Amino acid sequence: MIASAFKRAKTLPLSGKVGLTLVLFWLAVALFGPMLAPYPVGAFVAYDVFEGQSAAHWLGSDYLGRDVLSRLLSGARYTVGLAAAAAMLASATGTALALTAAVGGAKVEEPLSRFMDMLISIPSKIFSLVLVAAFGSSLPLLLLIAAITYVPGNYRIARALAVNLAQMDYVQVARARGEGRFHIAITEILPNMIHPLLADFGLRFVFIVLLLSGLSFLGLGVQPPDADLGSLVRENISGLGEGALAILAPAVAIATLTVGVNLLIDALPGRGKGR
Amino acid sequence: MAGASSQSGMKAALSLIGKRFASSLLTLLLVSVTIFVIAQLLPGDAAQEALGQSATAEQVAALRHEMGLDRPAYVRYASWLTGMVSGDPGQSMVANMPVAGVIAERLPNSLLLAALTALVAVPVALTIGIGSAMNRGGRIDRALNIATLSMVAVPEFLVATIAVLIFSVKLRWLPSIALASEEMGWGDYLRGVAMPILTLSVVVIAQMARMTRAAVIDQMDRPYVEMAVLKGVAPVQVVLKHIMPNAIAPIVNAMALSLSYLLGGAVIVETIFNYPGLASLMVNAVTSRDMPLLQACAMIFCAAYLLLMLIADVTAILANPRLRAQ
Amino acid sequence: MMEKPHVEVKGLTVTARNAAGERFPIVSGIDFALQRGEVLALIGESGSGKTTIALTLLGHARPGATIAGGSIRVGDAEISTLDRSALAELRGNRIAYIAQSAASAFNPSRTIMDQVIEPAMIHGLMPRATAEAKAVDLFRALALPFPDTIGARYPHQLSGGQLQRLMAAMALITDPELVILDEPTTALDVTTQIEVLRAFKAVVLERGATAIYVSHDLAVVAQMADQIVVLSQGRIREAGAAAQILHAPADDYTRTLMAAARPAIRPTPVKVALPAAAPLLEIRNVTAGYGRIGKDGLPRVPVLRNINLTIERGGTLGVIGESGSGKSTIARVIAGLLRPASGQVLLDGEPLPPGLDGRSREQFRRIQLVFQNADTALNPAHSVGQILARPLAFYAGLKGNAAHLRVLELLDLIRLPASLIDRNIGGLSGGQKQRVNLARALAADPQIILCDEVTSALDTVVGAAILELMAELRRELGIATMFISHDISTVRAICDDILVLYSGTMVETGPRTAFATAPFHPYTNLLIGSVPEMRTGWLEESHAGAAPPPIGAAGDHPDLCRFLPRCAARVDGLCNITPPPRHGLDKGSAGASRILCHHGDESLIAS
Amino acid sequence: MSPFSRRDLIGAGLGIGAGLLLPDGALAASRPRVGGRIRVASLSSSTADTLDPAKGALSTDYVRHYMFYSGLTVLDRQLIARPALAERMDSTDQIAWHVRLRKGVTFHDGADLTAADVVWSLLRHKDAATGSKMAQIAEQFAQVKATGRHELTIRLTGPNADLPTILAQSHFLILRAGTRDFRTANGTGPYMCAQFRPGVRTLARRNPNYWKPGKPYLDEIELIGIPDEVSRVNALLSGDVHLVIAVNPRSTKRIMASRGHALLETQSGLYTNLIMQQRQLPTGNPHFVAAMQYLIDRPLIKRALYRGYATIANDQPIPPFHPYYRADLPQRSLDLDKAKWHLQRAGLTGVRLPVYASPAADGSVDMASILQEYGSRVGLKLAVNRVPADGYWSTHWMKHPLGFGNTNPRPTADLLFSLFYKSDAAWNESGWKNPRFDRLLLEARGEADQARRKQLYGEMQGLVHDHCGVGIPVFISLIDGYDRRLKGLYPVSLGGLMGYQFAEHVWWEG
Repeated sequence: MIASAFKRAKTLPLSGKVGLTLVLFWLAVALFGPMLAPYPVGAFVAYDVFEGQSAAHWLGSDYLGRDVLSRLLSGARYTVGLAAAAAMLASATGTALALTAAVGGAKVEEPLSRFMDMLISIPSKIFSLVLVAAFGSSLPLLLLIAAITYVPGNYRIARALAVNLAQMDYVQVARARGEGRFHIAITEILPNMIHPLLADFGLRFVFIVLLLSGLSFLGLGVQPPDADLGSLVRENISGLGEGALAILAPAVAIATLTVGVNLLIDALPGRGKGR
Repeated sequence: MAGASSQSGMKAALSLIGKRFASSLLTLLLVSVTIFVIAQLLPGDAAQEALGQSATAEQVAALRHEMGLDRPAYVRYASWLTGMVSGDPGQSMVANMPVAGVIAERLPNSLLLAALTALVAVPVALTIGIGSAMNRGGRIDRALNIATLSMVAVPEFLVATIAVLIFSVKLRWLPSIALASEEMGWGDYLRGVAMPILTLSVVVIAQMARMTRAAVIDQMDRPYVEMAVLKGVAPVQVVLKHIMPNAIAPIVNAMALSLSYLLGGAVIVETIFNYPGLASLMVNAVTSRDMPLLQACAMIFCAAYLLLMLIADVTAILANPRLRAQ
Repeated sequence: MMEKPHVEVKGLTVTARNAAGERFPIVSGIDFALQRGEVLALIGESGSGKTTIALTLLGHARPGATIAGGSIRVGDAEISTLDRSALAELRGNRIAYIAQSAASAFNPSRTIMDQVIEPAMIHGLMPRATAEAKAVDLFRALALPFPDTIGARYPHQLSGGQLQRLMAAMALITDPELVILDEPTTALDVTTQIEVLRAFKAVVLERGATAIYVSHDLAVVAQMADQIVVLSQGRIREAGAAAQILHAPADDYTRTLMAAARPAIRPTPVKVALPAAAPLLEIRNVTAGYGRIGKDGLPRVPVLRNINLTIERGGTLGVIGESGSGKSTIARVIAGLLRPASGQVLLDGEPLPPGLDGRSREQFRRIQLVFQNADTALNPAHSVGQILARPLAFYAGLKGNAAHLRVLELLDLIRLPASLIDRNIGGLSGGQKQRVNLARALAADPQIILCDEVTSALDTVVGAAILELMAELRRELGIATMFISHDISTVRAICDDILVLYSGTMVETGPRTAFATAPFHPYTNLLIGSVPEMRTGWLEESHAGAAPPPIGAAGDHPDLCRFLPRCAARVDGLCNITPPPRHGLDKGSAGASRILCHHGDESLIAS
Repeated sequence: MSPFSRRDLIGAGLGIGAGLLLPDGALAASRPRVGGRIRVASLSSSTADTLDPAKGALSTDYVRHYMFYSGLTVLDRQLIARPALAERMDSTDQIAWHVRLRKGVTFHDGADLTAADVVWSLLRHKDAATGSKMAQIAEQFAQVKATGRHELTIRLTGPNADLPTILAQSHFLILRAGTRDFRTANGTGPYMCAQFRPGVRTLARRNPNYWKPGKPYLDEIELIGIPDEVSRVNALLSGDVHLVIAVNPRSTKRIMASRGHALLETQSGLYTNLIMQQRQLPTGNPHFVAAMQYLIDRPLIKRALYRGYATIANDQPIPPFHPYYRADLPQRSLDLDKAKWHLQRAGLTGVRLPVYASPAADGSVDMASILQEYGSRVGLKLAVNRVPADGYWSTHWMKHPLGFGNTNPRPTADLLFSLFYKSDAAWNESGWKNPRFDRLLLEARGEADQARRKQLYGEMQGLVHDHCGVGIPVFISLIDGYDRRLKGLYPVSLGGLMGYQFAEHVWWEG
C-alpha cells in the first residue's frame, strides 16, 4: 500500500513532487507540530517583542514576546485542519446538492439555485460577522461559516459538470436499465466529476485559508492563545514595519501550504479530461 | 455581426432579462428574509446599541418605541417589505436619515472602486490567463501558475499593509488612506484609490486569470483551432480572433463572479484604507443593529451579484450565434 | 515524361511521447511522390497514421507528436526545414487543408464568409471585396444554395454537407497548389456524401490542384484517386495506381480491407414456428418529439410521426435513415427514455408505461439498449468487470463469485480475454469497447436489444467483426434485435425486415428481400444509389443525388410527402398538393413492401 | 484671579495654584501662529457618528463636540474646573448652584447665548427621548431655572461638590435652545461645522467670533476615523494625517523612529479589569479572588502588552497620579505560592473555568492568555473565551462569573465610584456589596474640605482593594501620535488628544 503510493508519487512531474513534499510537510506539522513546539503556545518567554532569530527562538518572538516557532507549529494545525475540513464539507455539500439538482429536474434545481444565489450574494465576511455575533465564536462555527461560504461556488461548478454528464450516453443507458436516481448520481455521474472537483477543492482550500485570515482581521477567529496561521499574520502585523520574522514566517507558511496543495492537485494524473 | 442576428440576439437577451427579473425578485426576497431572521438572533437591538452601556430602561423603551422596535418581528418585516416594494427602503435607525440618503453617499464610492479595479484587473487577468494558456505546460505557464496561486494565498490585509509601507510610508508616492471628498480632483482621487485598487486586484486577478486559462485551454484542442493554425493564422490571432469569441462566455462568467466580490468583499480594504464604501457601511449596520440599513446593503449586494450574472449570461448569448438565434 | 514530382515525401518519421516520456514512432519509413495535378489517397484504419502523414505536408504535428525525420517537399519548398513564420506563410496559401468534420472545424462564433476569406486576408492576397466575390463564385461552383447570402450565416445554421463544401471553398480561395483532404465525407450521410464528392471532383480536382485524399473508405477513394497508399500501423503496406490496388491488391491487409467493405449477406435463421401469439414488440401509431405537446397532438419539435412496427421473437428489424430522420428516437421511445406524445409500445402484447416511471424491473430487463458510441456509452470511471456486473446485480441479484463467473462467461461470449476484467474502459480499443457495450446488454439476459448504429463509429474491419459477433449471438441466444443504421448495405446484409425512415415518417417497410429488387420508394432508391461502388467511374455514372425536377409551391397540408423537396420522382400538381397514400409495392418473388408514395410500381420503375 | 472663589472651586485638582492658567512650557517657547489646516484621525467612524453632544459615545464624538460647542465649565490639564460659558458658578450648600453666564457669546448662527439655551441644554438630558448618555447623572438636576437673561440656578437633589467638573463633560456642552436637527452643529465652540458626513468625515472651520480672543489658531480641521490602528499609524507616518489618537504601544517604536513625528503620552485612569462575580461561586469566594489577584503579572502586562506605557495598579481604580490616590496600600504582585494557597483554600485546584475576554475591552484577550498561562502553573485551568467586540457590552459584560471590563477615565473620583463600585450601581461589575463604602461615597460627595475628601476616598480605595471582586492590573497610558509641526499639545488625563479638546489649543508651524 505504502509502496504503491510511493511508486505513484514517483511518477508525478516535478511540480507535483514539490507540491506533495509541501503538503506532506504541513500535514506532519499539523499532526506533530504541537509536540515539537519548544515552548507552550501561550508562554511569554522572550523579554522583548519582535525579537529576531536566535538560538533560543529560531523564528524570534511575537508581539507579546511569545515564541513564534511554537505558535507556528501549533497554529498550522488549525489552518490545515479547518481549511481542509471546511473545503471538504463545502465540496461534499455543494456536490451533493449539485447532483440532486442534476438528477432531480427543474423542481429541485430552481429552489436550490435560488438558495445558492442567496448565499453567494451575501458578502461572506459580513455574514461571518453576523453569525459569530449571534452564536459566539467556536471552531465548529468557523468551520460551518467557511463551508457555507464556499458551498455555492462548488455547487455552480459541480452542477455544470453534473448536468453535462447527466446527458452522457452511459447515464441514458443506466436510466434505460431502470436504475434509480441515487445510483445514477453516485455511481455514474460522480466518479467522472472527481478530477475537476479536486482542482476546485484546491482553490477552495486556498480561499478558505484566506477567509480565515480575513476573519481574524475582523477579530473572529480561533480562540486564544491559539491562533491559525492567518491570525498569526494579523496579530503581528504591527511588526511588518520592522520586517519581523513573527509576520514573515506565518505568511510564508500560508503561501507554501496553499501553493503546495494546488501544485499537487494540478499534477495528479487524469486532469483535464473532465473539462 | 449581421443586423438580423444582432436583432435576434437582442430578443433572446431581452427574454432572458425578463425571466431573470422574476427569479431575481425571488432571490432578493429570500435574502431579505434570511438577513432579517439572522439579525433577529443577534444580541441587543438598535435602541440598546445606540444608547450604549449607560442607558436607563425608560430610555431604551422610549427609543424602541420611536424606532418601532416594540412591534413584533413579522410586523416590522412586513412594513419594511411594503416600504421596499413602494421604493422606500426606510429610515436608518442610527444615522437618523433616510436609508436612501446614507446609501447614496456610499454607493458611488463602492461602484467607482469596483469599476476601477475591474478596469485594472480584467485586462491583467486576461493577459495572464491567455499568456499561460498559450504556453500551456511551458515555463511561463508554470511560473504564472505559481505566481497567481501565491497571490491568492497572501491575506489581503498583508498585501494592503505592505503596499502602504512601501508606497506611502517609505516612498511617499501615494496617500495611505483613501480620502473621498468632493473638493479633490480626479488626479487626487486616483492617487488615493491606487492602493485599494492594487490590493483588490491582487485578490481577484488570480482567480480570473486561472479561469481564463482554463477556458482558453478548453477551446485550444478544438478542430477549428487546428484549422485556423493550418490556415496560417498567427498564434496571437488564433487566440484573439478564433478562441476568444468562443471562450468569452465562461470567462465573463468567472469575471462576473469575481467582480461581485469587489462590492461586498471589500470590507478589509475599506477598513485599512478608510475608504467610505458600502461593505464597511454594512458592517456598521450590523454592529449598530440598524436593520433597514442592513437590509438595504444586502439588497444592493444581492442585486449587484444578480446583475453581474445577468450580464455574463447576456454576453454569452451575444457571443454565441447559436444562443442568439434561439 | 520524367518530370520532377510535385510532392515528394521520403523516409518520413513522426514520433510521439508516451506516458513515461519515451519517444516512439507513430509513422515511419513513409515514401511517396505525386505529380502536379495528381490525387493520391492515403488509406487505412484509424491509428494507421494517415492523418498524421497528411498533416506533415503542412508542417504540422498534433500536440505531443514531432516530425522526427525524413524529407517533405512540396514544389520547391522543403517543409521540414521551414520555421514557424515560413510555415504560416505557406499554410492556407500554397497548401490548403480540408478537415474531417467541417461542423467542428468551422469556428462556431464567426460567419462563414469571414472564415472562408480569412486565408486570403491573412496572406494579403487580395482586397476583401475581391475575396468575397471570389468566395461567392466558389459557393456557386460548389452547388451551394443561396451562394450570395450563405456567407452571412453561422456554421450552426448549415448542414454538414454544406459546411464540407464551404470548407472546400475556404481551401480554394487562395488557389493552392496542394490540397489536403482529411476524410472529408466520413461524417456525412451517403446521400450527402455523393453530392459533396461530386462537388469536390468538379471544383477541387478540375482546377488542377494536386491533392492528397485521406480516407478509410476504399469505395470513395476509388472515385477520387489516381494513386493509393495503403497504411497500417504507421507503415506503408502497399502503394500503387488506383486501379491496381482496387482490382489486384497484392497485400493481404489490402484484401482484408476490401472484404470488410462488402458485408456478407447472412442467412435468416430459421424462425421458430410460433403460434399466433402477440409479437415480442409492437409499436402502434407512435408520435414523439421534444417540447410541449400542442393542440394538434404534436410536440413542438416533432421527430416521429405515426410509427408502426412489430418485431417477432428472435427477429431482426433494420431501421434505416439519414441523420435526423428520427431512427434513434424510436429506440429511445421503446426504452422509455422519451415519452411518446401519442401511441403505444407493447411488449409481449402488454402495453408498456410510456416513460421510465412505472416500468417494472422485469420490463426494463427484457429491453436493452446499445448505444452507437461505446466511448460515451461506457462510463470511463468504471472497469470492464464493474460494467458487466452491474446488470447482473441489478436484475438477477448476482453477487460475489457467481457474478464474477458470469462476467467471465460474458467476456468469453464476446471473445474478449478474461484478463480485461479489471481494465478501465480507457485502456480498450474501439472494437473491444463496442463488445463490452454489447455484453452489458447481454448481461441482462434480454429478449430484445436495440442497437443504435453500433458499427458506424468503428473501422470497417472492426465493424464487420462486430456484425459477425452479433449474428452469432443471435443464432445462439435467439435474442430479437432492432438494428438502427444509416448504412443500407449493412442492414440489407443482416436484417430480416427493414424500415426506411425519412424525416420521422416511415416511407418504406418490408422484408429484406424486397430491398434487393427494384422498384423502391424514391428515397430508398436514393439511399441505395448513393452507396459508392468500389470501381472507378461509378461517381460519374450514378444518377443518385441528381437535381430533382422543378415543382410548384407546396400546399399547406401537414401530411404532404416530406421527401418532396429532394424527390427525383415528384410530380407537380400531385405531390405538392395531396398527401401520399400508403400502399403495397409488389416485387414478385422478392416479396412486397409498403411505401408511402403516390407512385405505383410501374411509375417508379420508369423513373 | 479666578472667577471661581477658592471655596467653590471644587474639582479633582492637583492643588496647583489656581492662578496658573495654561502654564505650558511649549507655549512659552513659541507663540501660537494662526492659520493652517490639519487632518486628524480618531479611532472610529460610523453611521452612529453624531453632532448631538448628549449622544456622544466615542472619542470621535467627543472631539467633534468640543470643536463645535462650549460648555459651562472646562477642565484644565490638572482636571480643575475652569470657567467657560459660565463666568461664575457658586454654591454654599453644594445643592443650589448659581451660574452667571458670560455676555456677548454668540452661536454660529449669530444668536446670543442666553440662560434659556443653557436651561434647555441641561434639562434635555432628563428627557428619555433625547437618549442622553448622561441621563442617570442628570437625574440629580432637581431644577434648572433661568433667573435672568444671563443668570440661572441649578438645584440638585443632593449635595454634589463636583458639579462644575461634571458640567465640563462633552455631553453637557451647550446647544441653542430647541435644536432638533443635528445634521449640522450650531454651537458657541471654536470651530464651525463646514461639513458633517457620518462615518466619513467632519470638516471644521475656524469660528472668527469665538468668545476666547485670539483662539482658535487653525483655519480648518478635518476629522476622520481610522478604526484600524496599523492604518492609522501608517497614515500619520505617510503624512496623510497630522494627529492620531490611540496609538498602540507596539507602534511607538515606529513613530519614535520617524524624525517628523512624536508621541504624546497621557497617563490616565483607563483600566481593563478582571471581574469576578461576587454573587455566585466560585468567583464569589474571597480566596478565589485573592488567588486571581496574585496570578496577575503586572510588570509583564505593563511590559508585554503596553511596552511600558502603563502604570502598575493595585486592584483599585484611583491611579497613583490622582490627588486622592492612597499610597499606603500594599502593592499586590505576582505570587504563585500565595495564589496556590488561596486556591487550595477555596478548594478550586484543578477546576476548569471559562474566562470571557474581547477586543472590546482593550488588552483583555492577552491578559486572559497571561492569566491562563500562570493559572496552569498553580492548577487552575482557565479557558479563554474570546468573543467578538460586537455585542460584547450588551451580551457578555457582567453576564459571566469571570470576565473583563474596561473603564474609561472619569473626571471625578465620585463619578467613578458611583458608577462602578456603589452597591446599587448599574455597573457594579463584580456585584460586591459594602454598606460602609456606600456611606463614605455619599459623605465625600457633599464634602467641600479637600483633606477630608482625600481621607474618605482613601478609605474607599482600601475597601475596593481588599473586598471587591475586581483585579486591576495596570492603568493604561493613552498615546497619541503627532506631526512635529503641530504645536501646543499637552496631556490631559481624561483622554487622548488633550482630553479630546486639542482643537482649541493647537497651532501649525508648517
